[in-house]
Amino acid sequence: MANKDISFAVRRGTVHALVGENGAGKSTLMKILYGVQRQDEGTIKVNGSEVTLHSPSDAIDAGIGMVFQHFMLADNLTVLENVVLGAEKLHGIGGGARAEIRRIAEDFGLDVDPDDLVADLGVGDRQRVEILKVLYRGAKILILDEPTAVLVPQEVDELFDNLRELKAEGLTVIFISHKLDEVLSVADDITVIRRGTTVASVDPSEVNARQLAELMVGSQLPTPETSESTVTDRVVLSMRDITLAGGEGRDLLHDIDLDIHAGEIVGVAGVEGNGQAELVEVIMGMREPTAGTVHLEGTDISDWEVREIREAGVGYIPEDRHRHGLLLEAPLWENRILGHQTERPNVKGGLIDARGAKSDTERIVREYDVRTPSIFVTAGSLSGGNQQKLIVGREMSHASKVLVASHPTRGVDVGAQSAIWDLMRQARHEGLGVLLISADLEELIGLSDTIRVILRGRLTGTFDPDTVTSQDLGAAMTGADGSHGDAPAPADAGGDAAYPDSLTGPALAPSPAADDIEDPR
Amino acid sequence: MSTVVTRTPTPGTAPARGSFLANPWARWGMIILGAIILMSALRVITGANDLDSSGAIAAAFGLAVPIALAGLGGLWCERAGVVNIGLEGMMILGTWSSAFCAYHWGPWIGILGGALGGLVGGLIHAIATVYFGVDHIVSGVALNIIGLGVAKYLASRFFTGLPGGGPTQSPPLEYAPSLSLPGIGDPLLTLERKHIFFVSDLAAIVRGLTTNVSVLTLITLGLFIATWYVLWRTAFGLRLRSVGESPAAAESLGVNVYKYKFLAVLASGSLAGLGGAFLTLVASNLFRDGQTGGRGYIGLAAMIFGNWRPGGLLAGSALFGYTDAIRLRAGGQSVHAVLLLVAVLLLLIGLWQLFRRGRVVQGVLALVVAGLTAWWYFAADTVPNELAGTLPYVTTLLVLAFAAQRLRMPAADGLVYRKGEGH
Amino acid sequence: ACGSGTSKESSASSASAGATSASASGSASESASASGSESMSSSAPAGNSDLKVGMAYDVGGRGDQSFNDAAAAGMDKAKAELGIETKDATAVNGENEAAREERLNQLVDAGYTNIIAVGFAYAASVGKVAKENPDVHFAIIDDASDASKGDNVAQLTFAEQEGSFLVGAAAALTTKEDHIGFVGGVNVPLIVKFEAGYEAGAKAVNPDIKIDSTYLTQPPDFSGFGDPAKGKTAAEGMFQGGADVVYHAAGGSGAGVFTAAKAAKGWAIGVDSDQAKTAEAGVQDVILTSMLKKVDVAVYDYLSKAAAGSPVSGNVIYDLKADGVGYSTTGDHLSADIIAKLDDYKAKIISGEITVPDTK
Amino acid sequence: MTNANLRRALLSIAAPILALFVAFLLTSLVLMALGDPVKDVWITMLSKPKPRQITNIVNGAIVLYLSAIAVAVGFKMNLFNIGVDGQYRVGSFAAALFAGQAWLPGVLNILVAIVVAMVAGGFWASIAAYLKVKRGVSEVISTIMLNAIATGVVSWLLLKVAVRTAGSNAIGTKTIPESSQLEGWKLIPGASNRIYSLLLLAVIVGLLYWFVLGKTRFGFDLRATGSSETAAVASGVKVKRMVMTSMIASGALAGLIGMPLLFGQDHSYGTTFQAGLGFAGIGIALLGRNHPVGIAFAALLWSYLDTQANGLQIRAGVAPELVYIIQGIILFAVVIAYEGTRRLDIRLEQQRVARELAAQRAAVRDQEGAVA
Ligand SMILES: Nc1ncnc2c1ncn2[C@@H]1O[C@H](COP(=O)(O)OP(=O)(O)OP(=O)(O)O)[C@@H](O)[C@H]1O
Ligand SMILES: Nc1ncnc2c1ncn2[C@@H]1O[C@H](COP(=O)(O)OP(=O)(O)OP(=O)(O)O)[C@@H](O)[C@H]1O
Ligand SMILES: [Mg+2]
Ligand SMILES: [Mg+2]
Repeated sequence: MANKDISFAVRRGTVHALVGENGAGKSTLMKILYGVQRQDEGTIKVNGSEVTLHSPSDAIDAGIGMVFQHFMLADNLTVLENVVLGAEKLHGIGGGARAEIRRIAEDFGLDVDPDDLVADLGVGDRQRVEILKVLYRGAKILILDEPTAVLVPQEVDELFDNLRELKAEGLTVIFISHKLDEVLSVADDITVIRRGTTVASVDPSEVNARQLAELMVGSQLPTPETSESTVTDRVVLSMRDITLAGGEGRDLLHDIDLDIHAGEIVGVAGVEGNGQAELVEVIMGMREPTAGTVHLEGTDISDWEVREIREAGVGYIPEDRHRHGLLLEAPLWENRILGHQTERPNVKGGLIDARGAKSDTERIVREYDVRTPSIFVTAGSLSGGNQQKLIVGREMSHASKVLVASHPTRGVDVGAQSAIWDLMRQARHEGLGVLLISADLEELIGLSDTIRVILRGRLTGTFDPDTVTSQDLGAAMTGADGSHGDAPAPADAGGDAAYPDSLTGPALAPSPAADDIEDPR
Repeated sequence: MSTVVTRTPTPGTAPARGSFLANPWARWGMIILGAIILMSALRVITGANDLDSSGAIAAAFGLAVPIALAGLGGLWCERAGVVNIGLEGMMILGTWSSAFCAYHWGPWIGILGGALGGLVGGLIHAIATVYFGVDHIVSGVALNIIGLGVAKYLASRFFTGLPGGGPTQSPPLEYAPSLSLPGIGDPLLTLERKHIFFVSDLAAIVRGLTTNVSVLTLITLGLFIATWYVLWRTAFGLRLRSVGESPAAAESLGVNVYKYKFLAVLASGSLAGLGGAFLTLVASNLFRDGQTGGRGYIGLAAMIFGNWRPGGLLAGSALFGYTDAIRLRAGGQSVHAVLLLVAVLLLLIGLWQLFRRGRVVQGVLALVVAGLTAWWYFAADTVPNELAGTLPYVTTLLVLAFAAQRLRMPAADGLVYRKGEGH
Repeated sequence: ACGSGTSKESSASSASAGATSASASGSASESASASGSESMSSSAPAGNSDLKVGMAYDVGGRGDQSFNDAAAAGMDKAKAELGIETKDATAVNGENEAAREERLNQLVDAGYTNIIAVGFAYAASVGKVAKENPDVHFAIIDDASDASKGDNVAQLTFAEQEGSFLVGAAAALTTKEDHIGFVGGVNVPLIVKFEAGYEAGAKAVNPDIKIDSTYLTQPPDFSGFGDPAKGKTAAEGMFQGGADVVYHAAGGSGAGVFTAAKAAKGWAIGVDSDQAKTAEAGVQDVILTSMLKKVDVAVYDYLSKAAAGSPVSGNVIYDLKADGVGYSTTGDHLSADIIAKLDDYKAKIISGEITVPDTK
Repeated sequence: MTNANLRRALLSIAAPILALFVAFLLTSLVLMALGDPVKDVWITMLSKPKPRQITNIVNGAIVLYLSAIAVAVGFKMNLFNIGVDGQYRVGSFAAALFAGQAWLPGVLNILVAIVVAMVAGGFWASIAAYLKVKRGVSEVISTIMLNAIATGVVSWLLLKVAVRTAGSNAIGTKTIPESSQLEGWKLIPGASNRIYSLLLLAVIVGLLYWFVLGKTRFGFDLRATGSSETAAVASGVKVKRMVMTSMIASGALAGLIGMPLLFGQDHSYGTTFQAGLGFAGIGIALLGRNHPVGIAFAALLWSYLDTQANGLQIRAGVAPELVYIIQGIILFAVVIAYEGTRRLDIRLEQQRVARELAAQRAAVRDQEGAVA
């Protein structure tokens, strides 16, 4: 059961925030509201009258619109087509619709061209398309499921401006987020959900972020211990002048110089799609750089294959564990072999050593606290956090020299998250060099020894995590350095100055990929 | 306001560049004109007059239409995200049922009957893939086996004992009517027979397209236009395509994904069945066991060739029908002439690869093959019948080899979708 | 704008008159011995024979309006006149040797005393099953190889090249353009035999004659025997390329050749049976002549001898001399002049003055 | 654990049985609707096969098994090799041509000819593999085209090399020398015909398939690529090379399909050589769920139906093609049943994991609560 005994009320013309940890049941609740899932019991009332929502169409008719945590867009259709889909009766699918979209876009400051192909849009634009879709249908109640997870602070500001505009027009917004500072800055009311039930409804002016966080988790928050630097001066991985040519003349990566020392965590900050994925692919050997070299402990590995690189001691925690890290329909012990098909204890010569792999999987399950009934269940039946711990355990089991970790805690709950951080810190302590890529700025700041910013395929800035703020990073990530004065300030910044940097973020990391966890098959 | 940096210009939508060629009609016009000039040059050089005679064009039509119909069936299906390898089976069902209906109630009902027979196949495929979530390819393969069995079984059950019929063939049927543009056939033929560069070729093509054209061919053309219009210009089509691109998005907007997939597969079946009807009522006048001869598969290939678009599909089926027609009509002689064309094209491609793209291996390979083909052309004066028969397949393969990388199928094509799973 | 095509009524009436019509019986033949004795002719060697005849057809089987049907017609005639019991069994596309053997064995098991295998594909299986069942009599059509040889096997073969020679000569004598054509169904040696004889006959009349020749498919794709659309396209090509007589040896695809001839106002030449009688009504008048391959006669002969108690074995060749092949004159499209010339060639072939090649 | 395995085993047996029953029912309905003798049909189809027929069933299954394994290698990697038909044609022709020359004595001739068949089949498949890897051409289309091209090319070559036997209308390659013909084994008591000696080949191929796919690194890589290409790439599998390898392996195995027929029965490649086995292989591989043992059962079932259908016309007066309907319905019914049970299985598994985890969590909380 994902939800039980939930009740909350939303006032018209307000922004109502819903907070809760990973898997608390927020998305499920909203899906019920939107008619995608059905409640087993209970009632939903809109404007005082009870409604039954069997399908999204019912919800749309009731004036409810939803922007999903994962964008629901058809990449190969145009913005116009995506917007009018399902609501063709309103203004047709041609000129009339185009004019209407332009009008709405104008009214609410949502700047998109109806004739662009969605595939060509960035995340911010996609989100605006999603909101347009909802407004186009004349929705009076908007549900936004974690709309800020993939946005940089400046884009978040723009979104909030849009929301205030909507509110001013008399629309109601239900807003889901883990980022308590954002919630406190934009919401008029807050409802907290824990393990499927509503535990509190609070007024944002009466709570601070710490209180809110403790309401969410239901206990004291873990505090990440600050550990002293373990950085050595031995370079384990070095990239020199790496360039990767893209399709239309633009370089995906341009003149990248990067050193990772033993015992160092180098964080890379950047808006999605600025070359992080390509950077990882170049290091891992999935793509060969057009120019430049990659050295692993002095050996040139630029033209090595993935397998050779992995054998040489580069561990890899992929960004998307379902697509790149696991065989969802294979049992855990076979997933233990994945990525290390040539190494002990998985194989002997050309043969799979099932016994060795199984006993080592047992060890990982034990040591890394993977919650599973056995190593014979399929990877797909584990929860996201446990899947991730299995991957981390696997990658740590081969005396790696370098670990490439992409979004290692994305969509993972508090307990698993801090476990993963501990594991990474411990590995760093033992002399591992880590490249950490994350969309979660607090995580980057909390874990890294150095932070580099990637923008349009170039490394544009270097920051010291002890001094940098997420606003600085946000500005650097969008290329608008120095203009960070207007970032949303925590409501109680004065009350607990150290708090935003050291606590909220890492403890309650955003989880843009959380819904990945449900196996689509 | 956009601070997001990943925006790239949409390819092909820049209106400034080459304003004339940007118009698709103009572009197609130029391509067709170029093709005619190329063919007439080839004809004059090689003396293979049947290369673009009106008869060859008409025959190409006759062979292309069933493929095009099967392909159109595939297009409807795959645009809604359901892969249809069962086109062959649906087509076979179409041949039997059109023959059955035509025998009892005349050709018009026969045409309808063909569509109905295919529809039954579509219904099975739809139930299996959409409702039960069976892998699309498995269902298609099973459907092909069933289609074959059912048609043969029903034929022996219903055609045995009829005059001229038997377990493997129906009695002779009445042809579906055909039309000619009056008054221009003979003058054009005279012009064509003069074998003047370009002029005769144009006359032949116009004559081929206007003389003795079956109503079913016209219906097919109409269906292509209708398909384009419905799929790209109506709300229904938008929904149908959205289901093939992103069923989760469509469902989240209240589109009934199952319904559209179901309808698309049904349409697909009837179109393939119509292709079967063409075989029994236009290309010949009876049902025969094995009559489809793999045309369903070829239709699928033509659709992929055409990048899941009606225009491209039409081009693909025309190419296939044309190559099949010329090799059937004049056998080795026309195919021999085509060798020269292939040699020249490969030469150009090889040079382009070498000097413009700097791809040595591909370039040299193309040049070597060009040389061999040219040698073959000059060393022999015909191509053996057995090899001439492979021309349509070789051509399709070659063209795909050079063009396949630009093809893009619907994003959710072939994926089994379950209600509510996309969220 | 005009429609083309024929009405089904007329085709129906004509086809029922055809020698190779399938109308005689369906597959349920057990009750036939009674009706057989009713229609028994006085010339029949035996009245109510206790022969049980099983016929194993090639792919297509009874009702293919072609070769299998001719064999069926022979058996039906024997059934009607000799009062024998018969059974049909048809090959399935893409089967292997074992399946053919099995079919023959099934007939043996079911107690059939005389088993006729239609088509050269049965050669090896007949040889094998015949050896295992010395008490059963076998016949195979179109094969005279060692594979099928046996004391209890009759090998019924035809000199298709000789018949084709005559229609080739007829074509050459009829053409006004000195340009004729040949459409083969599937490129197998048997069909090449037709082509070789046809060419030889045409060249005998006019050594400079132009002959277009094509095959619709290559083995193992046997759809060339059942794809009228392809037959039509091929023949159209020949007619539009200047030929005015086209001979087909393409089974069911021949229907397309006739259609093309009709549209081009040219001549077509039929094959196996007298197609001017068996083809659909609308196109009968374009059939100049047909190359007769009297499979029905061979089957009937074989059965009547067996019924008389003297079953044949060994190779029986149905050539011009034995009147096993020939040409038809239905429709009187061949002038007396031409017929005289053809008879002259026929005499020369019978006498051995002309040897007709059977390969190209 | 054992509980889950038992459940899975039960489900995977229940599915095909259910499917057979459904096929029986639907076919009977069709027959009844059209007024055909339902009883006679089933008496014929279900009668106890004679020893001779059992031999035929086994022999048929041997060939179908090889075909299905060839297809399954592709399936395991999500490659849809429709080209098995053309590949085995090319392979059989090449092997027959080679063996007919009698360059080598007896068994050696057979062994080398088998290698020749594999090389030829593999070569033909490599064209499709190359086009897929280098030019992005879908293997579905390219193999359809290559089947047709194989037909033309083999016909052409056959006419070039064919030997004619006196009195025969069939042509074929030179007959392989007697010393290289395999007589077969008398395994079925009372049968006059023999089981192909190359049953051995099918057994070896089956074992190899099981061993290579299940037990080796290569097999692991191949399966990984099949179940998630993206994950395989990230794990260091060179997918393009894998496509090349498995497509060629599939083609090489396809080359074997004709071998039992060639050495045990036909002794030359000619116009009457069996065609169409590649397509049957697709159905059988799907029916047997790409599992070496499952495929064996599926091949036997398929061959049983084929063989029993032979008598349909003689014994029940119904067109033997009825068997296609039965086979098609079985295929549909089985996959629908598999799909249903697979889903059920996944759901049960997820529920179980959730339940056990919840129990664990509760236990942990209790402990923590006790400590605090
Ligand atoms: N019908 C159900 N019965 C039991 N559990 C369910 C059901 N539906 C969903 N769940 C589970 O309930 C949990 C709640 O998921 P939901 O997506 O609502 O969480 P969330 O609060 O949105 O988390 P996140 O912050 O990760 O997005 C998940 O673990 C989900 O797998
Ligand atoms: N519909 C459902 N019915 C029953 N159990 C479900 C359902 N969906 C998911 N679950 C179970 O819920 C558990 C958690 O699923 P999911 O991966 O969505 O969790 P999560 O909360 O997002 O994970 P994490 O906390 O690691 O982020 C799994 O054990 C899964 O099997
Ligand atoms: Mg979650
Ligand atoms: Mg959520």
